[in-house]
Amino acid sequence: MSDRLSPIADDAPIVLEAKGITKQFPGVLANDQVDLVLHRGEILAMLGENGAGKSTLMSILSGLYTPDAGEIWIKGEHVTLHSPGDAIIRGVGMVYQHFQLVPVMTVAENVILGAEVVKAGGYIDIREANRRVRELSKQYGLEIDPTAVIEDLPVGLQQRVEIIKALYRQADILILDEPTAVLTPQESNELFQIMHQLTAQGVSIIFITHKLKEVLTVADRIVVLRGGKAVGTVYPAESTEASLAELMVGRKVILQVDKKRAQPGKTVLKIENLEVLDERKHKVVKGLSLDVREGEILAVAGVQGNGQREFVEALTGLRPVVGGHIFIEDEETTHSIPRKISELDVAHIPEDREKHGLVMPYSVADNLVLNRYFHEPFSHRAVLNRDAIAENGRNLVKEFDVRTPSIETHAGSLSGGNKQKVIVARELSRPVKLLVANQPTRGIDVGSIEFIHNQIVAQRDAGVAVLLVSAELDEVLSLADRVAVMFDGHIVKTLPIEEATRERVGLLMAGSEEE
Amino acid sequence: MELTAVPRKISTNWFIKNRWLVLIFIIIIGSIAYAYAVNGRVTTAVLASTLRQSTPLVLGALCGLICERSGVINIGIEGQMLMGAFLAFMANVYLGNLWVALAIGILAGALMGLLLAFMSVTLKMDQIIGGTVINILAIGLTGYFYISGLTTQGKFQPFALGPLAEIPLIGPVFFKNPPITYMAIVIVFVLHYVLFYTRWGLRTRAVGEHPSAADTVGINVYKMRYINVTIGGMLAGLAGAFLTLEGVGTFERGMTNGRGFLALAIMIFGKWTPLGAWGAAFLFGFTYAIQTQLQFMGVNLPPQFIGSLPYILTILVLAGFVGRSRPPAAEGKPYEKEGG
Amino acid sequence: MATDTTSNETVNRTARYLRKAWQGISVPLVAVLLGLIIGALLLLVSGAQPLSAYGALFEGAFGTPAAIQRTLEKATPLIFAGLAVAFAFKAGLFNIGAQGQLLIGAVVAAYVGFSIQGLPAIIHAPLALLIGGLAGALYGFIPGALKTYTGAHEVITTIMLNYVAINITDYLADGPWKDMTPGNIVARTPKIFPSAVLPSLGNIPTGFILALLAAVVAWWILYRTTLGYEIRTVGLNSSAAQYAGIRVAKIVILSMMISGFLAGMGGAVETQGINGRFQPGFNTGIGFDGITIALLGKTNPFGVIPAALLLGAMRAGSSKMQFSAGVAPEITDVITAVILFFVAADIIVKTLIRQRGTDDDKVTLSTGWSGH
Amino acid sequence: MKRIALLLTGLLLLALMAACGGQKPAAEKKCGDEGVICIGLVTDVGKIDDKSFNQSSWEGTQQAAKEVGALEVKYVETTDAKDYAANIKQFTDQGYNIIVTIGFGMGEATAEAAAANPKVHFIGVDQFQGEAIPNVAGLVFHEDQAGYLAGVLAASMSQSGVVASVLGTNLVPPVVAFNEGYLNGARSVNPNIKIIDTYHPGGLDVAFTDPEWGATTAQQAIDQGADVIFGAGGNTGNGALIQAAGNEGVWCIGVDTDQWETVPEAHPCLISSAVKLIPPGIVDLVKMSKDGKFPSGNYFGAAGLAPFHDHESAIPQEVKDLLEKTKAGLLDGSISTGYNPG
Repeated sequence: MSDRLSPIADDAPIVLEAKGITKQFPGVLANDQVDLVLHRGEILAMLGENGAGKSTLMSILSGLYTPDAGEIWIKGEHVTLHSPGDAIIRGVGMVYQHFQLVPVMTVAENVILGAEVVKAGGYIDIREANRRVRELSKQYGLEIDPTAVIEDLPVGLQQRVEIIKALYRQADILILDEPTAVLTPQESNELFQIMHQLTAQGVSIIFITHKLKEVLTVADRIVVLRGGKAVGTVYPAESTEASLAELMVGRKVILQVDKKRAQPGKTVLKIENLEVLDERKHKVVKGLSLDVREGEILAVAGVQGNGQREFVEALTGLRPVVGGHIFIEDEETTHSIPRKISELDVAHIPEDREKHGLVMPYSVADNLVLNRYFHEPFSHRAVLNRDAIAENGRNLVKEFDVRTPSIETHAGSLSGGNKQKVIVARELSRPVKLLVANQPTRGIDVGSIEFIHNQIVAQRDAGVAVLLVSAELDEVLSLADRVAVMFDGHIVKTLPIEEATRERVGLLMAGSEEE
Repeated sequence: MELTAVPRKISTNWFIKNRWLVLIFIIIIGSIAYAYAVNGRVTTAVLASTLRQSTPLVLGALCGLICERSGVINIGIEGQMLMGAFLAFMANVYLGNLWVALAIGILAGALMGLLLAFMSVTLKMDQIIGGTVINILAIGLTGYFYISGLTTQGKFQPFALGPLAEIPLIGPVFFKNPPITYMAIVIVFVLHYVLFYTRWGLRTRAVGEHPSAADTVGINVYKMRYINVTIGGMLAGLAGAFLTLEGVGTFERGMTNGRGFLALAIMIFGKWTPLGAWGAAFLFGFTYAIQTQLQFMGVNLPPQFIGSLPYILTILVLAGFVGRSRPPAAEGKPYEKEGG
Repeated sequence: MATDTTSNETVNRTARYLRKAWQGISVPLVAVLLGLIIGALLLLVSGAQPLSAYGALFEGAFGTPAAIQRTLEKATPLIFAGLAVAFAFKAGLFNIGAQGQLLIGAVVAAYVGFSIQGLPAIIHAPLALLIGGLAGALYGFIPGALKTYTGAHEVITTIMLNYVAINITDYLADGPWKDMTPGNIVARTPKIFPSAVLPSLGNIPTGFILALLAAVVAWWILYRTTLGYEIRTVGLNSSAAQYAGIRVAKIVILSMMISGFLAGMGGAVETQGINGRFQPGFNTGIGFDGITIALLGKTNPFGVIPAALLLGAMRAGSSKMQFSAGVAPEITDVITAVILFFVAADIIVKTLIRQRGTDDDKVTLSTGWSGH
Repeated sequence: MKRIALLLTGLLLLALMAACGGQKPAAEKKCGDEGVICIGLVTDVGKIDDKSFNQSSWEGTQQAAKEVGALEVKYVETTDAKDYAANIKQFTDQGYNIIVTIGFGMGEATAEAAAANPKVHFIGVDQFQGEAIPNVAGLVFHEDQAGYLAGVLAASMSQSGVVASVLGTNLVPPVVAFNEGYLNGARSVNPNIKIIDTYHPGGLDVAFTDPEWGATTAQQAIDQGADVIFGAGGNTGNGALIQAAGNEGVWCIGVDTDQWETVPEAHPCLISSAVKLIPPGIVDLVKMSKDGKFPSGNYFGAAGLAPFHDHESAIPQEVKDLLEKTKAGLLDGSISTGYNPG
C-alpha cells in the first residue's frame, strides 16, 4: 500500500526523542527505560499487546502524564510537558483510542475547544470556526460537516474530527492510538492514504497498533513494546507477521484457531425481517434476516455502527422490536423480556462489558451470578445463599483462569481481559443453546483472546449455536463457519467460510453490492 | 428538546418540536393580556410579586446550573444562600452601607463555593455529601452567631428605569425594581450568552460533559471547576443578599426556608439552561403569587389547599410536559487524571 | 465455611476482621474527635467554655438513665429516616422526600390509633405501625412511579411532595381529624387509645428496638435476598441490571416504596411512642436529618445506627448544654457538619493516622443523580 | 501508630473532662432549698430572641425574677416540639419552683409536668385552660380585642378603603383571634371596607420565620391599594412591616409586643401594635406565686394597642377618641369582637 518501497532515510532530522522514559503506576511498571526516536516525515509504528505500555508512553509524549524518569526532546529542545497544552504548543497532537470528543457539541466546537479564536468579550465566532474546519478538511482531504453534532456521527468520522483537531492546532507530530480498531479494511486504507498525505506535507506520525498486517503495510519503521520495555526496532522489509508476533508476545503465537469442521444440526435461532430503532428513533436495523444452527458459528461481520448493537440488543430483549420476528427454537421471542430470553438458555456476551456486562463495584463472585442469582442453589425462596455464590465463584475463577486476588475483589479492579473472562465464565458455565457474543475480544490481551476463542469453539463443538458479532475481520475469518456481512441494518450476504476471503468480505462490509 | 445544545438556527422545525412550549407560551401571554384588561391593578400586582418571588429562586438555580455545567453537583445552594444572607445582613448592620453589604454577601457565597470546590475537586469527596456539609454548617454557624435585636440601615428600594417604567404592565413589573432584581435579570441573559457563545462557556460545558476531552486539549479541568463553582457560590450569595438586603431588610435564622432546594428543582426543570431556569422560576413565583391572590380574593378553601398549589402544579408540569431531561454527563464525578 | 478450615486460617481471618473493623471505625472516631475539637475552637472564639459545654452535652445525653432514654428516643426516628434515605440510595435514588413520607405515616398512624377502639394492644399497636408504614410507602410510590413513567426527576418531585405532605397533614389535623375535645382550640388529632401506644421497656423505648430491627431487616433485604441484589444492581449499574433481566422500573418503584415504608414507620413510631397523637410542627426536620445520617453511615443500614445515635445524643444533650453552660444548641449542627466532612473526606483522616486504606468503602452517591 | 495513640489520648481526655465538667461546685444556697425562688423558662419552638412572644416572655420573667429576688433565672430553647417535657424536666430536676412555658403547643406537656410536680408553679403563656389545674396558671389574652382595636385604627387611617393583614398560620389560635378581631374592628368603622387577609400557607415550622413571604405578600397587597398593613406572625409579620415602611403613604401595625422597640426598621410606618402585655402578666403571676396567692385556671393579661410613638401627631383626635370609646366598650362587654373560638 505504501508508495515508498524503501524505508525513509534514518538521516532525516529527528523531531522527537524520548530517552529512558519510566512510569510507575500502583502495582505496575508501565514504562521501563523506553527510548524512542521519530524522524521528520516518518510513520513510526509502535507495536505491542494490550498492556504493553504503548498508551502510557503516548500519554507521556502528549503531556497527559508526567514520567517518573526520563527526558523528552522535541525538535532539538529538552522539554518538560506538564499538560497536554504544553505538548500542543510544541506541535504534538494526539488522537486517542477513546475519542476525546464532547458528544453533545458540534464538530467545529470540538475542533476549536481549548484553542478558540475569540472576539471581544470572549465571543466565539462559530461561523469563522466552521469556515476554518472546512478549510482544513479540504486541505487534507478529510471531508466533514463542521456543524454536525458528534454523537450523530459514525466513529470513522469522529476519528477524522480528532485528526482535524490536531491539525487545527498545527500539529506536525501526530500520535494515532489504535486508529484502525474501529474501521473497516477499506476505511483503514483510506486512513493510511491520509497518513501518507500528511507525511508528504512534513508531518511525522507515530502509529500505535497491535495489528501486524497494518504495521507491515504502512510503517516506515517499527518499535515493539513488551511489558513496558522497548524490545526491538525493526523495518517492515525485514519482518514477517510471525516474527513480529513473536517479538510482541515473547513466545511463539498460533495465529490460527485450531478447529474441526462444523457439524451443524437443527436451527436454533431464526430471525425474519427484523426492524429496530435507535435512541433517536431512527430505524437502524432494516429487515434483517438470518438463522443459526446448533454446532455452528455464524459470524456477523460489519463495520461498527451498521446496526449491530441495536440488533443484538433487540435479539436479547434489551430493545423493543418494531418489525419482524425472532424465534429461538420453536418459541417466538420477538417481544420477550431479557429474563425470558436468558431463561431459554441464551447466553449473551455484551459488546460493552463495563456498561452491560459487569457491575464494577460488585465482587467477582457476585458478578458471576448476575443472571442466575434467582436460581437454586444461589438463592432459595428469594434468599441468597452466600456460600453457594462463593463456591460458584471459586470454581469458575479456577476453571476460566480469571486472574484475581480473590473472589471478593471488585470486578472493576480487574484488567480488561480478566473482566471479559468473568463474563464468559458466567455465560458459559450454564446450559447454553445459543451463544450471542458481541465483540467478545475487543481491547483485551492476546492471551485472553486465545482463551476466549477456544471457549467459543468448544461451545460450538458441544452443539451450541453461536452468533458472533465482530468488527475484527481477523476474528471473523478465524472463528466463523459462515460469515454474514451486515451493512446498513441488514445482512447483505451470507458466505460459507470457504468463500469468505478477506477482500470479498471487506468489500461487502463497505457496502459494495456483489453481482 | 435540544435547549442544552448550542443554539442552532431556529427553524419552523424548532417550533414543531417544542409545540407544547410554544402553545403554553401563547396561552400564558394571552391570559395575562386578558387578565390585564379585566383588572389591571391586580394583574400588575400579581406579576410584580411573581418577579419578586422568582428572583432568589432564579439566582439559586443559576448557581446550581453553573456548578453542574462544569460537572459539580451543588446541593449546598441552600447553605450558601443562608451564609450570603447572614453576612450581608451583618455587614449592613455594622458597616451601614448596602452596597458594601451586598459585596460581602457575594463574597460569603464565593467562600462557600470555594469550600464546595475544595471538597469536590481537590478532596474528590462525594458531591452530595459536600453540599450537605455546607447546608448543615450554614444552619449551625448562622444560628449560633446571629444576635437578635440588631438593626440595619434599611434596605434597597425600587427605582424606576426612566421612561421604560411608564409602559403599562411591563413597566411597573420589570422596570421599577430594586437593584438586585435588575441584576438577576441581567445575569440570566449574561449567563446565557457566556455559556453558549463564549470561550468560557464552551470550555465550561466541555469540562462538565467530558472532562478528559477538555484536559487533552490543554484546558485545566480543576481550575475551570474551581472558578465556576466559586462563581456559582457568588450567585447563591447574591440570592441570600437579596433576602436580607432587598426582600426583607433583616435576617432570620433559617430564613431561606428551603429556597435553595427549590432552586435545585428549578434548575432541573429549566433543563440546565439559564433561560429555562428563568422560565421555571417565573412559573414558581407565579404560583406563589396566585396562591396569595386566591387568599386575597377570599376563596373559601383552607390555606393548606391553596398552599399546595405551586408544588402540585410543578409536579404536573414536570410529569406532563417536561419529562426526562439530560444533565451534564460528567456531573457528580470527580475528575481524576489517571497518572497525573 | 469449608470444612477443612484449619485453626491457622481462623486466626488469620480473625486478624483480618479485626483490622477491617479498625479500619471501619477509626475514621469515624477520629472524625468525631476533630468535630469536637473544631466545635471547641468555635466555642472559645464566642467566649464559652468548651469543656463545661461538652460536659453538659454528655451528661444530658448519657448522664442518667432518663437521659439515655431521651437519646434513644431522639435516635429512633433518625434511624428510620436514615434507613429510608440509605435504602433509596442503594437503588440509585435520592429520596429527599423522607420528610413527607414520615409525616404521612405519622398522621395515618394517629388516625388508626384514635379511630379504632376496643382492639387489644397486641393487634392495635402493630396495626397502626403497619398502616402508617404503608401510608408512607404509598406516598413514596408517587415519585417512584412518576420517575418510571414520566421521567420526572425524583429530587424535584420529592421536594415538592414534602411541601404537599405538610399541607395535607396540617389540614387533617385542623380539619377532619381534629381533636374535638371541649376546650381544645389547637390543631391536632385526638390522643390515640392506649392500646395503640408503644410502651417503653424500662428505659428502652420499643420504637428504638423496632428501629434496630428495621435496620437488620433492611440490611438483610439488601444483602441477603434476591430483591436486594436486584436493588443494588439497579443502583450501581442500571444497564447491567437490564442486561441481567431485572425489571428496572419495578425495582425503582419498589425501592421508593420500601424507602417510604421505612420513613412512614418512623413517623408512626413517633406518633405511637412519643407524641401520642399527631400535631403539626412535631415532626419537622427529621427527613432532612435522615439524609445527613444516611451519608454519615455511608448508606449502610448498620452505619445508620451509630450515626443516628450520635445525632440523637447531641440533640438530647443540647438542652442540658444550654441550661448548664448557656451554649446555644446550634453548635451541635456545626459539629455535625465537621464530622460529616471528615467522614467523607476520609483521605485527610487516613493521612492523619497513616492508615493505608482501600477505596472499597468509598461512598459514591452522586452518580445516582443522573437517573437511569 | 504514634498518631493513633495521640488521638486516642486526646479522645480519652476529652471524655474524662466531659464526665467531670458537669459537676458544679456546691453553692451555699441552691434551687430547691426552702425560701429560694428559681424561675425557669422554656421557649416554644424557636429562639429566645424571636422579637415575639418568646422574647417578651423572657423579658417579663427576668423582670419578675428581679422583683421577687430570685436566686436563678434561666431559659432553655426548644428546638423540637417533642422536647417540651424534657426541657421542663430540666428545671424541675434542679428544684426550680416557678416555670414559665410558652405557647399553646406546650399546654399538654405543662399539664403533665404540673401533675408530676404539684409543688411547682407553672405559668403557661398563651395556654388556655379548659379545666383548671391547681398549680398551673394560663396567662391568656383577649387577642381578638387587641386585634379589634387594630382594625378600628386601620380602617380609620385608611384613605383607600383597602386594608390588609399578613399573618402566620391559621393553625395557631391566637393568630386567628387577632385576625378575626381585626376584620370585625375594621368593619365596625367602615362596613364597606375591603380587607385583604392572608395566612402563611406553609407548615408551622416556617409560618413564623418567613419574613420574605411576609414582605412579598405585603407588597402584593399594597400594589392592590392596601394602605394599612397589619403584620401578625412573628418574623413573617415583621417582614410585612418592614416592607410597608418602604412604601409612601402606607401605615403598618405590629403585633404581640410594642414593635416600635423590636423592629426599628418599621418606624416610618408603624403607627401602633396590637399588643398582649406578657411581661406584666408574668410579673404579676410570679409575685402572686411568691405571696402564696397563685391563681389556677385562666389569668387574663392585658391586651390592647401600643403607643403611637412618633406618629402621635399623625393620628387625628377623633380617631383617638374612637379608640378610647371602643376600648371601654370592649371592657364592659358592650362591644363584641365577634370572635368565637372552636
